Amino acid sequence: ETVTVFAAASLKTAMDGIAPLFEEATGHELSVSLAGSSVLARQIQQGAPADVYLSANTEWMDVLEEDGLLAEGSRVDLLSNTLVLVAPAPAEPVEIGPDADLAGMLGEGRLAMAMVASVPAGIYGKAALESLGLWDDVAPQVAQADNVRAALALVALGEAPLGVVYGTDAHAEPRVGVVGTFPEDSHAPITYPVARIAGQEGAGIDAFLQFLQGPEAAEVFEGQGFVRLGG
Amino acid sequence: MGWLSPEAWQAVALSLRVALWATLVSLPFGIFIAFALARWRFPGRGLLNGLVHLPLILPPVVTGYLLLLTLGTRAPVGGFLQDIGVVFAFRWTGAALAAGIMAFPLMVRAIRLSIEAVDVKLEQAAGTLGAPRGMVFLTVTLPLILPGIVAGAVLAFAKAMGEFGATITFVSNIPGQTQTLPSAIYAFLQVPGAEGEVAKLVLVSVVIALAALALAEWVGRAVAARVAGR
Amino acid sequence: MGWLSPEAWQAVALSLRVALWATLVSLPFGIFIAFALARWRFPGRGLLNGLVHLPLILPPVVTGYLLLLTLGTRAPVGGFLQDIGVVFAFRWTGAALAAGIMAFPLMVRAIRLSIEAVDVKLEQAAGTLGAPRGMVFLTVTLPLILPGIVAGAVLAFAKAMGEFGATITFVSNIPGQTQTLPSAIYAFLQVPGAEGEVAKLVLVSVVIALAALALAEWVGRAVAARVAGR
Amino acid sequence: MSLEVALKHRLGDFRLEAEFAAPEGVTVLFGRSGSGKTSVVNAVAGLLRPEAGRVSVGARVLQDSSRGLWLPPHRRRLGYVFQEARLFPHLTVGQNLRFGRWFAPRGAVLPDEGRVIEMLGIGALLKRRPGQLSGGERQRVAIGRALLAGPELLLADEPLAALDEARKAEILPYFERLRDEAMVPVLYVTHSPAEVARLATTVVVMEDGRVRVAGPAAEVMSDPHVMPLGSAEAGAVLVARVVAHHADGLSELEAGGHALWVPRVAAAPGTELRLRIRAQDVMLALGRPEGISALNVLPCTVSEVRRGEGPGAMVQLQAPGGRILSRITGRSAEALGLVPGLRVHAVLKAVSVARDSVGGRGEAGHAKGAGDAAPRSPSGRG
Amino acid sequence: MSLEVALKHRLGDFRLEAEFAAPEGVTVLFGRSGSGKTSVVNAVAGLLRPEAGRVSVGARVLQDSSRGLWLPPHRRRLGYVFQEARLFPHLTVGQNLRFGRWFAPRGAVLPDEGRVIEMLGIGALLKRRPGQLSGGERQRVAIGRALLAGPELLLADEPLAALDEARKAEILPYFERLRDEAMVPVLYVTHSPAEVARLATTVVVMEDGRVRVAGPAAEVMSDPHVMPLGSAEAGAVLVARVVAHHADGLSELEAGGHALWVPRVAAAPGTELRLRIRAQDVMLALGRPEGISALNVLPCTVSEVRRGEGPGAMVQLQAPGGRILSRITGRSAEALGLVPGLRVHAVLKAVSVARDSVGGRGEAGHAKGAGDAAPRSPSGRG
Ligand SMILES: Nc1ncnc2c1ncn2[C@@H]1O[C@H](COP(=O)(O)OP(=O)(O)OP(=O)(O)O)[C@@H](O)[C@H]1O
Ligand SMILES: Nc1ncnc2c1ncn2[C@@H]1O[C@H](COP(=O)(O)OP(=O)(O)OP(=O)(O)O)[C@@H](O)[C@H]1O
Ligand code: MOO
Ligand SMILES: [Mg+2]
Ligand SMILES: [Mg+2]
Repeated sequence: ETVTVFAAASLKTAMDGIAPLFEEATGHELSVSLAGSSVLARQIQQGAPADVYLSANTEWMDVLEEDGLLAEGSRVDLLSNTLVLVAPAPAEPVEIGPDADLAGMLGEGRLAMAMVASVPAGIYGKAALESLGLWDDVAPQVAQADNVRAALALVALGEAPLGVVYGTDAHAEPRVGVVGTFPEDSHAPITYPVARIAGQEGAGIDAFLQFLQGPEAAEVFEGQGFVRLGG
Repeated sequence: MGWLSPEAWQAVALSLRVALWATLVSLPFGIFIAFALARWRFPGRGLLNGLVHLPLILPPVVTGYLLLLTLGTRAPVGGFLQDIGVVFAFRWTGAALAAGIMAFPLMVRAIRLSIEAVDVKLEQAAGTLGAPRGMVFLTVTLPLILPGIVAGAVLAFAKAMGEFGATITFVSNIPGQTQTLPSAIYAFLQVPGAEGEVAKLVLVSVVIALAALALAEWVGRAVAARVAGR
Repeated sequence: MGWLSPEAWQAVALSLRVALWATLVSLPFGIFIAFALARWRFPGRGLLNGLVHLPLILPPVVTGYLLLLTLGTRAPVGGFLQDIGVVFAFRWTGAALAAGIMAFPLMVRAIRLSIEAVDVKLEQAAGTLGAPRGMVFLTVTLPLILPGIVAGAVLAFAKAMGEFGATITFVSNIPGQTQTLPSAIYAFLQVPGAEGEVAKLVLVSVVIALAALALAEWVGRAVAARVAGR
Repeated sequence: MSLEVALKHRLGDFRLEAEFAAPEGVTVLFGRSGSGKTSVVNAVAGLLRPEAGRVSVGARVLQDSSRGLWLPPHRRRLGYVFQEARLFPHLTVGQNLRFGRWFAPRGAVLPDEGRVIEMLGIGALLKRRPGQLSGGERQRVAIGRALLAGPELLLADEPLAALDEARKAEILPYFERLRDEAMVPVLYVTHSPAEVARLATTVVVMEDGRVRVAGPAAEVMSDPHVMPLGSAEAGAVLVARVVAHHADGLSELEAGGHALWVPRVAAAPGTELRLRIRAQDVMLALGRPEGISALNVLPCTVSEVRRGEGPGAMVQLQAPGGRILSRITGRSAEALGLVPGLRVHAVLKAVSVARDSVGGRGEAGHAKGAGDAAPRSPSGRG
Repeated sequence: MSLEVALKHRLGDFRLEAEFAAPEGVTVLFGRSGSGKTSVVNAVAGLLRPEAGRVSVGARVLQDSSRGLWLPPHRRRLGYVFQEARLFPHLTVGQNLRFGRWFAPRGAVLPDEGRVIEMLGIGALLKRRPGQLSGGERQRVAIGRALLAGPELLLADEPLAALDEARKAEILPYFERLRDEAMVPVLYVTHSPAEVARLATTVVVMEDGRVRVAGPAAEVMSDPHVMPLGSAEAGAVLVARVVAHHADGLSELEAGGHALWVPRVAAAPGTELRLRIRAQDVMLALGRPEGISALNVLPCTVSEVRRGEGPGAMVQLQAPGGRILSRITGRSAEALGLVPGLRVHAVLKAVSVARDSVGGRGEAGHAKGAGDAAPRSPSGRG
């Protein structure tokens, strides 16, 4: 049996790690379609053959839930992530708080973020900066990328002296260093929910949902810098 | 084979299939519409022209969404098509459709330019020799616009090989089914430090497209030389 | 004005500026390269042809990334340009550059097709009348390929209006500076329930592009009629 | 099959308003550059759709605006030799030649390919493309293409203009045979009076989009009011009958009871021919001249003497077999005392009966001719 | 300025290997379709780059492959009337006409625009585009475009082929004036013997890519070995001097002490002219004929009698003022007992001195002429 998973593109590395483990452990096959969470959600709305949806934010999962497209009771908050400030490596750590002189650190440079109004990493980032009272200082200098990996790339290439990305991204990119982690309470919790799509049934799907919450998957996720929730 | 993962080879094969089909299937339509736009005056001509160009104007993602909204399995048209056994959504056929639509304006433009350059007097001469309209088209117009058709086809093929936004939005990114080379590249771009993989895939895609381009140049030159009588 | 947010209007204005500049500035280069590809045989011709088509073949994000790698402020070329006062990164000029590069293959193809359709015998006739090469080009070739130039320009303009992937990767999305219409549309697409906003922006972009298209049709027809002597 | 044409059309400032009817045979459109000849041919071909008009060939009505009838070109069974060759650049010469055959209706009478190719001297070119031909070669292929389509109506717009005299002499007989044997009606545009004289059954003289004169070739060509218009070669057409062929290469003809000698013509004794006599080639003598090289001396009566403004005079003569013209100087006309009614001798040198003026029709354009009358001895003039 | 051409080139199976030198004046390329005329002209224009060759005009070497010298077309100061008009479709007729002027070097002698336009009768077309012209109109504009560029070397490839006789008669004198007054060397392709006779200083006869004969016009045209080749109009050129103009519209000329009468020529008394006498227009008589309409009777001596295979004979005569040819029947030659040395009378009708055979050069192609000798009375033949 093949299980088709629609997963947020930022989970590519993790899914690549999990797939062979899952297949070996259960004998089922895994097919992972990676794209933006919003794209995937809309596709599910249009009848995409997804068995499982793994979103990078709660909003689109909520939308599907309201549409009744999720199998009842299957939704689980699977992972959590941190939000960090990165600079080209080696980075000098700084305490991220209301007193941080972000503007000074930027100088003429840009602050790389994902789109602050639409892409989750950007939304969280903007909220965090606002809650720390730093947003207005840096707003004119924010360069918004279409996804968080692109923001990361800007920093990795040295085009931007600073960037706001997920902890997992910073973890995986050797060319950047973490300047500091945003306080957990400066933004809404960063949650990756997973759910089964209504009407899709099978042993493989159940096995996969279970496997995701199991220890082998946890090892992969944590190796990436994710925080396991619930399970 | 070890050089690329099996999944990547799958994406290469799929992309080739998608681009070839997209090009070949859209070609007759492209020729017909180019001809209509170049030669006929009819109500709705401007509209048709706009429609053809739409995929160029809109961000690809929007085109993808529009396709999803009309041809998705839950959409009226898509549902109807599904009932008669034609499914695009989340199939490689859908990828071909998206690529074909994205490439369509390029193809139509090239062919239309060629048609506009054809000397109507030659078609008239064929008419006086007894050739009915359709035969005039087949025996005179078509051979004369061959360079434009080749150019249009190669543009379309290249675009179809590179098309990403509309495709991933319409048919998603399912390995072996809808994951084309650009989608695979996109996925790898999500992985920090996977530049090596990205470069490999880009190289494959460039090599394929350049080969197509060289072939087209060669065909185009042969055709042009024939017509110029060299 | 209340119909769209001020930010959206900014994006509209910026997109127009970007597309116009991208088209106008790339036009001379497009004409030159189309001419070179159509008429000259030189070593590296195939390479040049491939290079021109590259943006069509590659996923736009890759093109954007390559631009970043070569023309970013930290990149050698970009750094040099910055020293002499030319900055693309995070500027609207960079957006125009990205759009121009993405549109370049379309423009070159259209113009090249026109050049290939020009009867060399007319250029020869101009030569016998004393016109040196450059003047032959200006007085004979250029007017005869005007339809192709118009077609190439409108394709380029439309593509530049719709280009998104390369632009946002290269210059990201800074409202008022690099946020083009497609970036704005993309942003709204990420948000559930913003379909209304998306539709409005799409409408604006379609209207602009169709206007450009209609203008081009009109110019193209006038030019063609002049040449056909109707 | 008769050809009837009535057209009204406007092209920019130019108004075409042409109307003529011609009996079967070759109808020549004659007239100055820009007078509307090509426009008429295009209308007959269906390439120019006139604002109003009617065209019919025999019983076949090709178009009639009053009845809203209009046959598209491909249903008119045409062969059209365009003023500019219009060959298909992407096809070889051979394919160009055969193009019309692909679309000829079953049962159409198609001329022999090899014979046409040989006549046109294009056998060596069949594999080439039009871009690799000389101007005259292109024109010959265009003629071949039209002929080989097996048309029921042949349109030819200055088909021989780009060819040398020798080549013309090889092709003209083919048009004659078409006229006489295949009975294909031909609409032919030319600026050459020699071609008019040789081919025309009917001549239509165009001027400024209108028909100035139309009528049987002999009449139009011997009308002194028409000819100064376009040509230095006014002339008349005499009808003669072949009597015998002699061993020294001459043929003996008879016109109105008088003998005429011309270089051998390829027509059987008894055949009626028309001979073209250019006004310029007719000398007048009061008495019958002796000891001269001219073999043909005809007794005539002066019927009209027209003095021009210049030094010339045109004398119309009643000769045995028809009316002829003689162009002499006014001075001679006075010296000889030419007045209507005077009996004179018209001196025509045998060789001045121009070779290409020997046509194959008995009574110009009105009776059915018999066979190819063109003399085929290429060095017959040496 | 003399024109020297030596070319070797291969086009497919066709080998061009042409070499000739011509003195100043008009050099006519004459030869059958496909013999290589256009190729030679293209090479002189620099449009065909021959594998080997040399072209020079006077002291100006345009190309010389042995020295690796090759001037591009735009530096050759040409006017080229192409076989197919090649007008610029995007420019109006007026702009086409002025095209060459935009690039003429400062100080170039440019002909008067109005005069050329009037001569060509294209004044009404200036605002149109080439697509709106008739075939002959296009050709006339092409001629105008080449002339108005003020070229130092004029190339004309069958420039008058598409035109009616009257229009030709209006344009030919312009080429003559170019030859005689402006001293522009002209390389001219034509199939028309009348144009050869009128314009040619030198005739180059091409055959299969080679030069068969090249030489002064009078010699080549009166060479009975050359002329059967291309033309029914063999003929000779006589040199004559204008004596007086008479009130009845005739001009009196003198050749070798004998009077000749022709329709008024526009040349001052004393001017030397060349007269074209077609072999066909010369009748022979043993005694001096009386009471005939021909004004011109010249005493001659038979120098050669050539019988062809056919019924004709060509008689070469020593006439006052030069050598002329007479074409008669073999039967007449026998009847008159023509043998070399016999004294006969050549009868030429005044009007048979063809109007367009009156050229402006004294000794054909070798002395400097004087003025426009073309008679301009349009109805002078009536
Ligand atoms: N590209 C080519 N390839 C092969 N043969 C060619 C090519 N171009 C011309 N020819 C041949 O070269 C010969 C000379 O051509 P050219 O045009 O010089 O003839 P021409 O004397 O001007 O004839 P015309 O009187 O018909 O115009 C012709 O036999 C023609 O078939
Ligand atoms: N599109 C047009 N617009 C305006 N006038 C035109 C157009 N086409 C042709 N004419 C005019 O119509 C007239 C007739 O043209 P047509 O081609 O019938 O002449 P023609 O008798 O064939 O002349 P030629 O002997 O020069 O070929 C010409 O005076 C020409 O200028
Ligand atoms: O035109 Mo795009 O930006 O191919 O996806
Ligand atoms: Mg015409
Ligand atoms: Mg030629």
